[in-house]
Amino acid sequence: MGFIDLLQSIIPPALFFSAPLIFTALGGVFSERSGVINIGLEGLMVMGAFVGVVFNLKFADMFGSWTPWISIIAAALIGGVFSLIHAVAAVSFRANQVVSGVAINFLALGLGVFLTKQWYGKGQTEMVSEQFFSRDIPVLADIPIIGKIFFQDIYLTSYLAIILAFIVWYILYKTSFGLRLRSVGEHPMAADTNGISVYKMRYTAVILSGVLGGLGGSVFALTIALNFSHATIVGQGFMSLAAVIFGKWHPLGAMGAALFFGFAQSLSVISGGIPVLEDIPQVFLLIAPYVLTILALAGFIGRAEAPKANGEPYIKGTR
Amino acid sequence: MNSNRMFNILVPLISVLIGLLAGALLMLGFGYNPVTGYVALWNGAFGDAYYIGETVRQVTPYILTGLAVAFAFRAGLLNIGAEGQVTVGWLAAVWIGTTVEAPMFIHLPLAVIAAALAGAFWGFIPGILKAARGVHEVIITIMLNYTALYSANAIIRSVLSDNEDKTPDVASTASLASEWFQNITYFSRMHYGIFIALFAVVIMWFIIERTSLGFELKSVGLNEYASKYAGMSVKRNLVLSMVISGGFAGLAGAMEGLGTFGYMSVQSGFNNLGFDGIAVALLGSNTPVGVVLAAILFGALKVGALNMPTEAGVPTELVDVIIALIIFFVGSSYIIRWVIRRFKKEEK
Amino acid sequence: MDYVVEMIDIRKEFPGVVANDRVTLRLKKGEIHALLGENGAGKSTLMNVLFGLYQPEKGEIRVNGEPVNITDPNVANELGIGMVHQHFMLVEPFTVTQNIILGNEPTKFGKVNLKKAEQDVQELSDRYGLRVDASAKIRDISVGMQQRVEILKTLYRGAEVLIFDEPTAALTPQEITELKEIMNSLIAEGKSIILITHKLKEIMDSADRCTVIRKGEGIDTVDVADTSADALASLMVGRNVSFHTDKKPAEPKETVLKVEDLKVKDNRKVAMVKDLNLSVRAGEIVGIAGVDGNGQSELVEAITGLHKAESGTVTLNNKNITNLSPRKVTESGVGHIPQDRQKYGLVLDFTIGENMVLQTYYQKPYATYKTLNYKEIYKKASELIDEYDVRTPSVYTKARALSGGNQQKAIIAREIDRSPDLLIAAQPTRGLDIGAIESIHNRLIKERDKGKAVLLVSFELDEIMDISDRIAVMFDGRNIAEVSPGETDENELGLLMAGSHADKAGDQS
Amino acid sequence: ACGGGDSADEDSSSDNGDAEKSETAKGETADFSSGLVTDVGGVDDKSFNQSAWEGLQEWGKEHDLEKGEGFDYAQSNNDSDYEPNLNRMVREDYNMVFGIGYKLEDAISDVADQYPDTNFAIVDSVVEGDNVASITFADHEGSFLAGVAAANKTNTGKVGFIGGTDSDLINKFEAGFVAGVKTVDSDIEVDVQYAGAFDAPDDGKLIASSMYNEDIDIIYHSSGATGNGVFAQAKDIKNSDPDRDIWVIGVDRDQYDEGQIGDQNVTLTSMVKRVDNAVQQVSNMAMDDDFPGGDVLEFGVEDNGVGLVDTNDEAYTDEIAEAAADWKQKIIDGDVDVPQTHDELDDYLDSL
Ligand SMILES: Nc1ncnc2c1ncn2[C@@H]1O[C@H](COP(=O)(O)OP(=O)(O)OP(=O)(O)O)[C@@H](O)[C@H]1O
Ligand SMILES: Nc1ncnc2c1ncn2[C@@H]1O[C@H](COP(=O)(O)OP(=O)(O)OP(=O)(O)O)[C@@H](O)[C@H]1O
Ligand SMILES: [Mg+2]
Ligand SMILES: [Mg+2]
Repeated sequence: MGFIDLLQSIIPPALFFSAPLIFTALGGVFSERSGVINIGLEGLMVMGAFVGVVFNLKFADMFGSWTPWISIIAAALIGGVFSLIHAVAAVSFRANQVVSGVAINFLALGLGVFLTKQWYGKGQTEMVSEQFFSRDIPVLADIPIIGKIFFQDIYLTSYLAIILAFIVWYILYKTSFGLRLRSVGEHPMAADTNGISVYKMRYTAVILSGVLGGLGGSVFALTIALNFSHATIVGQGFMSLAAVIFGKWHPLGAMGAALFFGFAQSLSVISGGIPVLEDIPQVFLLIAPYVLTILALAGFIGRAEAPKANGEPYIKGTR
Repeated sequence: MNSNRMFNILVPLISVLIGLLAGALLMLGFGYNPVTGYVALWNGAFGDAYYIGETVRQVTPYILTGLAVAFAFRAGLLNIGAEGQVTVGWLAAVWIGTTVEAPMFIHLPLAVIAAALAGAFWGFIPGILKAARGVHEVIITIMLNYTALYSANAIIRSVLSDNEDKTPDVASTASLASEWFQNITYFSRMHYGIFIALFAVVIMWFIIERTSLGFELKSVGLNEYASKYAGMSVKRNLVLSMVISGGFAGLAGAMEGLGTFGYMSVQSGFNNLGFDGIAVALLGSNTPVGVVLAAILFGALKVGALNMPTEAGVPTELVDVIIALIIFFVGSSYIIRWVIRRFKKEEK
Repeated sequence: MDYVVEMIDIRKEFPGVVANDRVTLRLKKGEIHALLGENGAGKSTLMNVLFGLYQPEKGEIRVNGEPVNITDPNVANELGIGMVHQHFMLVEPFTVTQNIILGNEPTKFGKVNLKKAEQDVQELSDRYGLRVDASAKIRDISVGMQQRVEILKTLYRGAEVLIFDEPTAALTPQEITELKEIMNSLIAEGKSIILITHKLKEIMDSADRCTVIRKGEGIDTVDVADTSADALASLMVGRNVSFHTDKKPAEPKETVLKVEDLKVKDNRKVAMVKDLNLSVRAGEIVGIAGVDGNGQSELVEAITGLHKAESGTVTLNNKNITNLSPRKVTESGVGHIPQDRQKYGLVLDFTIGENMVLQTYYQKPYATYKTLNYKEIYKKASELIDEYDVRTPSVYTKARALSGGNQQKAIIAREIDRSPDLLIAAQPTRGLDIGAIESIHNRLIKERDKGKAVLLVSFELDEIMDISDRIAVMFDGRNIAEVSPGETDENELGLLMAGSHADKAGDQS
Repeated sequence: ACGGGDSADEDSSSDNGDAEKSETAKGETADFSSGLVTDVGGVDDKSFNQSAWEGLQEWGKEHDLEKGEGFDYAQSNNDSDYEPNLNRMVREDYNMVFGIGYKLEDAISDVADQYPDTNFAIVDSVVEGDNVASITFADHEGSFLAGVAAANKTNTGKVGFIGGTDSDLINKFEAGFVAGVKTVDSDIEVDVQYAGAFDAPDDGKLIASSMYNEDIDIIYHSSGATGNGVFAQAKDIKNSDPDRDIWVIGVDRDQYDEGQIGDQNVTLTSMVKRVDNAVQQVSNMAMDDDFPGGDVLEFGVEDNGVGLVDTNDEAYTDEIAEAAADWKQKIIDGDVDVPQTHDELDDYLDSL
């Protein structure tokens, strides 16, 4: 297989694999930048997948081909509402954020499957009829080489994810909202004395993580799994968390990491045709994202430093 | 100080109550009778000797993962990695159990120790990374959970079996299964592992409360700077606490591999013993006795839940929701304390 | 009267503590108004009430005669009240400008207009002679400059009233002088200042009036011109106090600690201690004077084994203890009262009893075969508490629940009780009130008189001058001079500490 | 609660006329009950658990029983739930208990030992014991027919196989399929990949994407929920290029619904395993005191235990159906001995 061919067969799948991770990881960036650890990304994705699929099944007749888009918006909204639980625990109840995140994961899966059984009488839903479809991007698709790699048979959601990463970067680093959000994650008391409401910022950030996690989960469900069951989201949320850290809590870094994971995954599938990779047992490619994240954290691949106040509840008026 | 002890008991109790209450509301909301539901749960957990046996079987690994999380917690570390440590412990136990031939008094201890060592090693990695490079253990352990899961699956398929989904059964010389227990509990899978678990409880209590090692571990957990100043080796203690914690979790793996199942099969996802262990530890206020009580609660919930669909038509997932809520409220103990204080003030 | 700010009969409670009660403070326009009180008297609390961080239970606040309700710092800002906090409120990875504009960002179409902001900040800085680099990151600038950033933060928000909470605690003498000038220029611009400080001298030097609070209650407001430092001190503690510690002349004997050509690098591999030589003899107190950051902490940490020395030797009683572990150093006979008592000195969530055996828990009789004997531990703790007058409800009380002064007493009890040949006391009185300081100084002198070697590190010149028998001046990682307290004065020491004429003696121990 | 099978119902009607027996059945069934324990897939896994449950429901209908009284299921959420669930069934006095899926092998074996008076059956595996019937399916034979269909359908001369895990059980599907394809035309290339899991739709989609990219036009999957990703990818391609001929062959049950996209359908056919028939049949045998304890019942193409469906008759043309029927007959007649393992496949291919 030629190199260009290889890219053509690896990149588009890598993109659709990565898109849900990018959305969710961006949510993680918001939350952790504001100082709230979010182990619950997995649960937020589960919620997103559940809502996306249920909404899709319910309203497919009404919205036709717009259904997947409206479904992911619904999933994003419900994801935002669901993440309020984590926000209340982490911000107002001063819970241990890791523990609260674990609870979110349990709760999302429990509720999702419970409701599925209630509403559909069984542990998994039907397949949706209105999924996302890939398409060629007009004009760009015709560019030689590049067109085929990047612009043919591409999901718009993949592009949405990438564009969103830039938007999040802009928000975090160029707007006053971003400056405030980051200050809250670094030194909440300083932000407080500057008249910034730490609680409001953190609530906003956690809700945004819910919105984006909901997006991620629903995009996964509506491009890849097409239905919801207990096994729809298995680890994608944790992989997104890995992307947040591997990307050093930077939106573009997180996007890069998510793309990299997608690339690795895609490569592991296609590796059969590539001489060097052929002989690598698949398990190594499977564990690569996790091992790489460990190495990154251990400082073997550039040092990753978390926002300073990450994980610490802010208690107004402590000395 | 006295009020502290009271909180340590009240907070978990209230969390459990809220969890059960929420479960009842959920059942009501979806048209089930909560009383029927909970009676089914109770019967499924303690209805007769069989169910009690099964509950004990489930409680056994919960005690150990609970101890694992609690032990690390006491040293200031959050071991989210019990999950992975269970997996490698299970694998190691089964590995020894299926490949070694030896008389029982060697084989069984060897397999159990191998599990503990494997778990300990899996705890050692985040421990050493934390000690040497200051990396947060939570993330490392999460990543290691997946690494353990996929690696174990690969090893089961390609090393311990010939491309099968599960390993062969462990030799009877390495089995914890107990005919006696099975006979008195109508063939539940209750096994001798419960003694190992209870022994581990005593060990943890002794280490934490009565030894100079425990003193150091707690000290390091509470203030590593002061501990260093006082001449303790912070790094050694961090690593040690993760190693011991991992060892406990590894033992939980042995319970599954040598007791409950007698083999290990390819897992598509987490078995949740480790994650549930977080709940057990928290609910048990990270004390050995608390862990036992909490393990009994969660074991009963999990086993009893299986009876809910048949006896009351309630999906088992309801119990998952209840457990999630219990974790949530134990984690949010601040608010419960606050409310209790309010009440007390009102009274006065 | 043209008061800019009036706080009348303020009461503020925390769970179990009345931090302020019936406190009244009136600030005139254009004055520097000092706020004086012992530790925990409620100064910071009062100012946090004014700044809107806390809501008072009772009392009234007026700004320019108008009653106001300061619900949060934003309201305070709008009323022209700015605060420079005791602990800096700066976001380390941000630039100076980002810190200053945070919460008040100039935006253009939602985008922060950083360029304009930087210009504004630079202009403001130039106008008040604050000399900050608007685009530098906080983590890269000195403590003094960080404080000026804090000041700029308030000015940027148009503060007319500035609150300084213990601004000099972390500054060098030179920086303190600069701060005084800055305050004067602020007054010249028509601003008013509330200054919190424990240092009576500073009040006498720069304040116009002074309000004293004691145990949360407002005591009095006096004109500084009409009073003396002694009078202020008495007001503050509620009894007469003497400043100077009485002590007999030292009778130094054999050398206990000998430090030779010691080199220490900090965590970032910057050399902090450079070829340092120093010795301490039995029966003397050697004070190390110097501005913070000249290698004192690294020196102490290297001696005590907390930090690795690059080269050189540390000898204790003729035994080489260089780079031994902290445990070995302790066992060799070194006691250490650490600079940061809550961080290093205590495990706050351990009981007092457990803290009392923090270094000895593994030894007999506290442990046999690695098994603890709590009866012995608490017996010992009870003895120490009685002997050193540590005020705690019981030995089973968590260290956290003790007041700062009593925490320090507990540490001192523990360290002295081991009867170490060398006692290192780093900033033993930092942040403590006069009463506590007095008792600690007496303890140190008592140890000396018992024939122990004492090494005292302090940034407070008064303290150094008061109790040292010999003073070593540290500058840039070196022991640049050794003087006797009787033969020097603060002026000379100040100059030495600033690195000027390093020719004087030193290094010949 | 469960709405029951939609499409599968229609197919299952032929063998067992439900109407005729129900009248007579009433009296004799009063004290006979039959239950099943699912594996972690659950009774709605659109696969053999579901099929088994449908069979049991059908059996219940046949004898006028109600769920919970006469027949029921217990769902396992976890590998550790198998034994308690089986035990529960026994202790609730079910006379006949099925364990659905090879994962229950050990559990059935243990529990059957403990309760010699209850009849057990294991699906998809073999357990020894006088009170255990082993129900197996000749997956390789069915897969062989799927291979025949694929070989007849392909335009590109390339087809693919996606397996869940690389295990003996799935190798059986692979061997049969490859043999079927190659038997028809040995020039057709078969790309075989394993996703490594039965619940990884993302990997399924990735593999399918790469296969379809390489001009493979038919993929036979035997990978549970991982196959969802295969369908997702096929439908996606179909959506952007409705004229492209792209197919999936489903597994275990009729996956026609999964293939629906607009008014087209990418499901060529499905290799169905009639677990429902087997469950129904064995239940009846047990009820009639004719329990095949200790036997291994292999349901092959002969008794329609496995086979292809023709739901998508537009794509699954008469010629293909005829070819499949021919080969089916040859298998029945013993003219071909369909390979079940990699080794057997190698030998088989050599012999072509
Ligand atoms: N957030 C709080 N919660 C509870 N108690 C508090 C809090 N802040 C201050 N206190 C208590 O209020 C009292 C006054 O504290 P405050 O910080 O105002 O003292 P201060 O005069 O500034 O002391 P220092 O000179 O040590 O800075 C102390 O007893 C302190 O323990
Ligand atoms: N976290 C806490 N928990 C319980 N009590 C506390 C806590 N913090 C402070 N206190 C109590 O509040 C009182 C004031 O504490 P603070 O440290 O301000 O004392 P202080 O007046 O500065 O005394 P000192 O002069 O000895 O430092 C103490 O009696 C202490 O017991
Ligand atoms: Mg103060
Ligand atoms: Mg104090």
